[in-house]
Amino acid sequence: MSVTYIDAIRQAQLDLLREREDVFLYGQDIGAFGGAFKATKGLQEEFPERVLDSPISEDAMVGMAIGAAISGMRPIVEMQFADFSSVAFNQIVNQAGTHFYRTGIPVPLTVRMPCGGTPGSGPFHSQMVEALYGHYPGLVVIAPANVSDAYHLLKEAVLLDDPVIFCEHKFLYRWLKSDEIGEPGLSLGQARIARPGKHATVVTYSAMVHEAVRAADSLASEGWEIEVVDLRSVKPLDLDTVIASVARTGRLLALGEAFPWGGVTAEVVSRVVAEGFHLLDAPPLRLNAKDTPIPYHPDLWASHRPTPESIVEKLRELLNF
Amino acid sequence: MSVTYIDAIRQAQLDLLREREDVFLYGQDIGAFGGAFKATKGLQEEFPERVLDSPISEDAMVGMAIGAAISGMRPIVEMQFADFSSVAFNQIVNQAGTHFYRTGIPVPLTVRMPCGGTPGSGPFHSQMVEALYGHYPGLVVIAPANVSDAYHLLKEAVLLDDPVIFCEHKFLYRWLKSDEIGEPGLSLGQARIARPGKHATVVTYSAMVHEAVRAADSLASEGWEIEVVDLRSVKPLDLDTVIASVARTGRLLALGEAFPWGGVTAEVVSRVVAEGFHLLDAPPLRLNAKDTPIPYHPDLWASHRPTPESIVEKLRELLNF
Amino acid sequence: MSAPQIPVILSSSPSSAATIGRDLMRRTLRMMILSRTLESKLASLYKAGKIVGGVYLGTGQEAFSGSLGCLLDQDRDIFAPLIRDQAGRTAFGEELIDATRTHLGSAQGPMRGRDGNIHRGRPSERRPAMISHLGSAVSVVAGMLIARRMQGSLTGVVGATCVGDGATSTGAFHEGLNLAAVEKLPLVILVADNQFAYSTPRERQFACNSLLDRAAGYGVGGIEIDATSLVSCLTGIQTAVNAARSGNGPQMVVGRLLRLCGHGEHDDGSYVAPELKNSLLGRDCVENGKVELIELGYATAAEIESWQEEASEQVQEAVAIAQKENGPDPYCEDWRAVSTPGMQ
Amino acid sequence: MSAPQIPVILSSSPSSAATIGRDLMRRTLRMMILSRTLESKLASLYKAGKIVGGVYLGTGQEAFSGSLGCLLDQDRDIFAPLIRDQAGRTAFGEELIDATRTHLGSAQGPMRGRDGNIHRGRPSERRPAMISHLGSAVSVVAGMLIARRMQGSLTGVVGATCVGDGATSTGAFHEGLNLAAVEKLPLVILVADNQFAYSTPRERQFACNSLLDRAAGYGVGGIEIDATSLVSCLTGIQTAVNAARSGNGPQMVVGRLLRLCGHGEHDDGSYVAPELKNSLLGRDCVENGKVELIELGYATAAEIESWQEEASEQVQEAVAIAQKENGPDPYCEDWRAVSTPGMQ
Ligand SMILES: Cc1ncc(C[n+]2csc(CCOP(=O)(O)OP(=O)(O)O)c2C)c(N)n1
Ligand SMILES: Cc1ncc(C[n+]2csc(CCOP(=O)(O)OP(=O)(O)O)c2C)c(N)n1
Ligand SMILES: [Mg+2]
Ligand SMILES: [Mg+2]
Repeated sequence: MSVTYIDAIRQAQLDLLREREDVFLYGQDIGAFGGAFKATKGLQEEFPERVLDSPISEDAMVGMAIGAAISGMRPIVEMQFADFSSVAFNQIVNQAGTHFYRTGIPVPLTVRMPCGGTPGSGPFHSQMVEALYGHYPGLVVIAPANVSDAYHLLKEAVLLDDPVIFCEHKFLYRWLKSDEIGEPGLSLGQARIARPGKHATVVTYSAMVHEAVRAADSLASEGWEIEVVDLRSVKPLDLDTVIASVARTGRLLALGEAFPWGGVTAEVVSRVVAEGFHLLDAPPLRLNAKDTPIPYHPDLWASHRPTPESIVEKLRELLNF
Repeated sequence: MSVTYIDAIRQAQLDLLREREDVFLYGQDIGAFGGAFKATKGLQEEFPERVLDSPISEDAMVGMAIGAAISGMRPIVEMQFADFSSVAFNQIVNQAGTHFYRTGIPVPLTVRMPCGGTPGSGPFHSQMVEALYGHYPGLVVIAPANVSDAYHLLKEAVLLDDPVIFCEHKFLYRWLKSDEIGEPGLSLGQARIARPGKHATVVTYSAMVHEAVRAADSLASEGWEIEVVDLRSVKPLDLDTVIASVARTGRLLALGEAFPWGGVTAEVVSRVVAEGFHLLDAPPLRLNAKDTPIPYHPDLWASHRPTPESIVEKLRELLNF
Repeated sequence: MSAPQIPVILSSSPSSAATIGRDLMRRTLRMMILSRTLESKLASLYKAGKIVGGVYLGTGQEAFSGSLGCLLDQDRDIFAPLIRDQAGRTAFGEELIDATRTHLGSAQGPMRGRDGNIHRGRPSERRPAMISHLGSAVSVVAGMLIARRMQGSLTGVVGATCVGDGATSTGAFHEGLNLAAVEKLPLVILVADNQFAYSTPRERQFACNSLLDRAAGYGVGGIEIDATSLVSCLTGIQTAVNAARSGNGPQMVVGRLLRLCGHGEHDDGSYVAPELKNSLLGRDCVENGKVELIELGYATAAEIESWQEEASEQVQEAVAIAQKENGPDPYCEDWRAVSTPGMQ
Repeated sequence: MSAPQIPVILSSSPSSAATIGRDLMRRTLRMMILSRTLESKLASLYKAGKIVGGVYLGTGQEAFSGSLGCLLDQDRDIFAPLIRDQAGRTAFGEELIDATRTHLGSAQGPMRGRDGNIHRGRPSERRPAMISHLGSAVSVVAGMLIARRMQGSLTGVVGATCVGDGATSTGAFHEGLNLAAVEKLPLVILVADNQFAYSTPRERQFACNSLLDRAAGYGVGGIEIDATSLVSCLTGIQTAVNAARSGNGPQMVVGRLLRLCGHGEHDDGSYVAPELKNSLLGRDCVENGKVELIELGYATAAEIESWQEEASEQVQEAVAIAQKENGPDPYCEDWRAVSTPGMQ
């Protein structure tokens, strides 16, 4: 039997609903229908009172969940697509993100964000949102790259007393399989060495971890050993693990699938140079998606985001410095 | 006679309304009342048909302006405070920002954003938004630091065929005066050397330009000559001018008033290290606001954002490396 | 200002058919048939794995959408369609090839591979290209009308857009319609109350009896119609379009019907109860429209049959052309999101 | 489901006063006087340059807001005030010192200098701390109620919040109220139709006759009242609170009145036409409330005078305490935006 990334997300929600009475789910079509991606399939049947279909009202969905969260519940809100959280943006950053600082009362809210591109999804069903929410104070931003993290980080997210933006990658939903969910390993806030190496470090997260590993594999035939660091959460950002890796390799490529201006890769590079400048043997580089909306046609899409080929190219630039 | 920063903004709008029939203004209380900051005072009297009060509907205000912009008009939307653009976020990034790429039809829209902190304004009337909008494709993001730029950049913004996020700084509105608006100098997209120097470069924008100059002035007594670069627009970002400055000084401090995760300072540092690594004699540093909502009490507020003192401290760190 | 009157037309009569006229009815039915034919073809291409992206159909909504398209003036009105408006698009003058090209991934489609399928549009021909976020076109159409007012070219112009029952729950819908009402714009908004938003039934979406109850709260005119009947659609929408055109401000038309397909072609819609399908709401407006025309003596079965054949040929041709065309070449993309050089 | 009934109470009679009762009327007037006294003091402190941040008053809205505060149950209900709800806050149990501390910048205020003035709240005492973005508390209150439903403690609880006429144009208001209606929550929403949103008059804000016209569109109960009369406020709001408490879903109360101050104390409100000030809408509810009580024989002028004196003393004391306290010390700030260590 094998478990997919989306299975893990569903299982985490099921286990949370079973283990805790304060957890509930809210989102469009998540009830009997089981959600656009089936992340909540069958859950309403078992918990009719705690799995609720919402109207098409992202602002109110999040506002409602905030109200519930400060009243002793631990809501999980499913955005049908992360892109639609733009409508909930105000409630997320200004209501949830500021609440603890302002009032001293934390908001144990989790917003599940189906992120990232798949071929043919186009500009409004493909966006990454970690740069958006990472910028604002008061939010924890998670982006699991594998099945085990999808499960364990979601459980940690929901048990955390603070608001969490949980960035799931749609491309991984069914494509990524594992034999089992496995035991919890690292905890929230710790990055993971996804692939050890010694000539250069790629720091990335979410689906790009797999593309980076592919790129690393293909360079391995030439004798290059590339280390891949999976951030797991982009806020907090585990700089220690990143710096330790850069200390080993002397070279850094920050890789992400988001738009290229600002965001995770800029934050990683800036922190590394501020604290580990002397460790660097070459200019730290970045590779992101292109600076346009995400194109709908699969051929354009594949060129818009980083690919193993474009990662290899960037890595060569880095290694040849 | 002297002209303030807000006078310049009002004058630019008046001149645009007079010079062009396709310009109109839309926003809350901007008509007879002249706007919360009086940036449109008297304009409705002269142009009753082209200065319209809007309902409290930021999403629809921007959507409306987009519709008008693709129909031959050049709307200027005033957000009462930049912080409320969170409600218009979806229309700005997903409708205005994607339109040219998707359809080939540009959207000559300008959104005026009264940004930044003043004492006592608190978490929801003090935000900077350039990091937010800079991240998204399809938007031009401007942040003038002086009276002349407030005037000329606003005029350039409105005449540009693309959507512009025009970040005005409220702290400068009445505090910043000039003898005259002056002739246009640099054009949109070019950074300016606000203060020449040779020992370190501070790259910044908006109100922080003045704080940086103050910090530089106070270090001058110790013999340090600090160069201050005023970006003027953060997207596009004039890397050439920045790199040329860093080439002269060998040291970089990226300074901003926004939240510290991601944003302009991270983008500046990342680009400089990618393209000018060899120019650097010390690790490039960043200084931003603190990673909490902007506090309301003036004493907390003054510690939340960078001050001449905290800038001096960071510069010492940089200079002593 | 006195509250706008809210008539409800839930059934139609031959007398209302008379006010519509033979030509309009014939043209609308032809557009409905063309749309249905195109969409059936897209559905089979989807099943065959030939489509790029998703397929969202307007099956069962052709009378409602197509009537609007036929009642608008292609030379000056504005039409901002949503996901179930193939019939309205076609009736408002969109060529079939625009649809087949986007769905089949041709670079020659109106969106050049950058955006797809239902998002296609030609803003310069007064057909905005929708973004996915529901409700957000309402204010855009309002802005297109305000521009015309300022330019002195609003007289006689109507701007129309469509939403579903679910989209009425969005803040964007509310803000946009309210703004249009304040500006008393000639906006016609069709609300296709098709009983579901994706899988979500009406009672999880709103608590009023009829979405028409919302019109008064915006101070706009309104009408509710049986959208499974072509006569009722044309009559009701004509009333609304005329009211808007003659300066009475925004008009809302709530059409009661049932989505006769899945939310998208990936969805079998198994959550729709058989009783609902078998109810009057589940009546197929295309089949019913044929009966309506025949009963009124406006067309013969043979004529309708010939329209059907013509439609099939047109669709075949549009598919064939698009299928031969290449997709976009990523190496030729300039990856520019703003029009002005140097501004990115 | 049948459409909710929408009564309109625009005038009040002694008979409705009888159903309210002497004690409630007396308590409410006292709260109104206390609120007015506090706010007048804040206004003079503002003019004297002693206030940190802006000052937004509820002058003229004390009957409306205070009635709600008095009708709610302080031990279990929820009250999410907005910018003109000093009376409601006080009536719902907020101590004066909370207001003076925030306005005077004391670190001992409920927001510890991190947020100010009207944004203050104590969520753990069921008084959420508003953010500035209008309309966004509606859904939050809905969520607080849904939590209680899931926890089995909703019975008999009401959640109340207030908005102005301008805030009804926000998408947040619309989405929040619609959600509450779908969930049939015991939500009471007061709409203070005070003729202006900042400087913007009603006709630039909405096109319906009365904002009460919106209630039916949400499927919620509604009532419109003359909010310059205390009897009318208590009667109308009591009806709504009772309806919500007994399971009839959300209730909207539209109060017609005039803001008797500037938008904030920085604004002289010179855009308000004298005719409006002199109209019935411009009647001062506090002065009128005194007359109402006296006419009903519920209080004597001397008693009211003594309440006024008591209020002045209480306010003086709360100001004096806060004025002696220090502001927050930035060097002691931990600058933490999340509660869990290591998560920033
Ligand atoms: C703001 C927003 N949230 C969610 C979605 C995802 N979504 C697309 S269509 C749809 C259902 C729409 O229902 P309705 O408005 O009734 O239109 P119908 O599909 O029935 O024609 C949803 C939830 C969206 N497009 N926009
Ligand atoms: C979303 C949003 N946009 C703009 C503002 C700025 N603003 C604060 S109060 C106000 C007017 C509110 O008017 P109304 O709702 O009628 O309440 P009133 O002040 O009359 O009590 C405005 C525009 C805001 N707070 N939130
Ligand atoms: Mg529907
Ligand atoms: Mg008002």
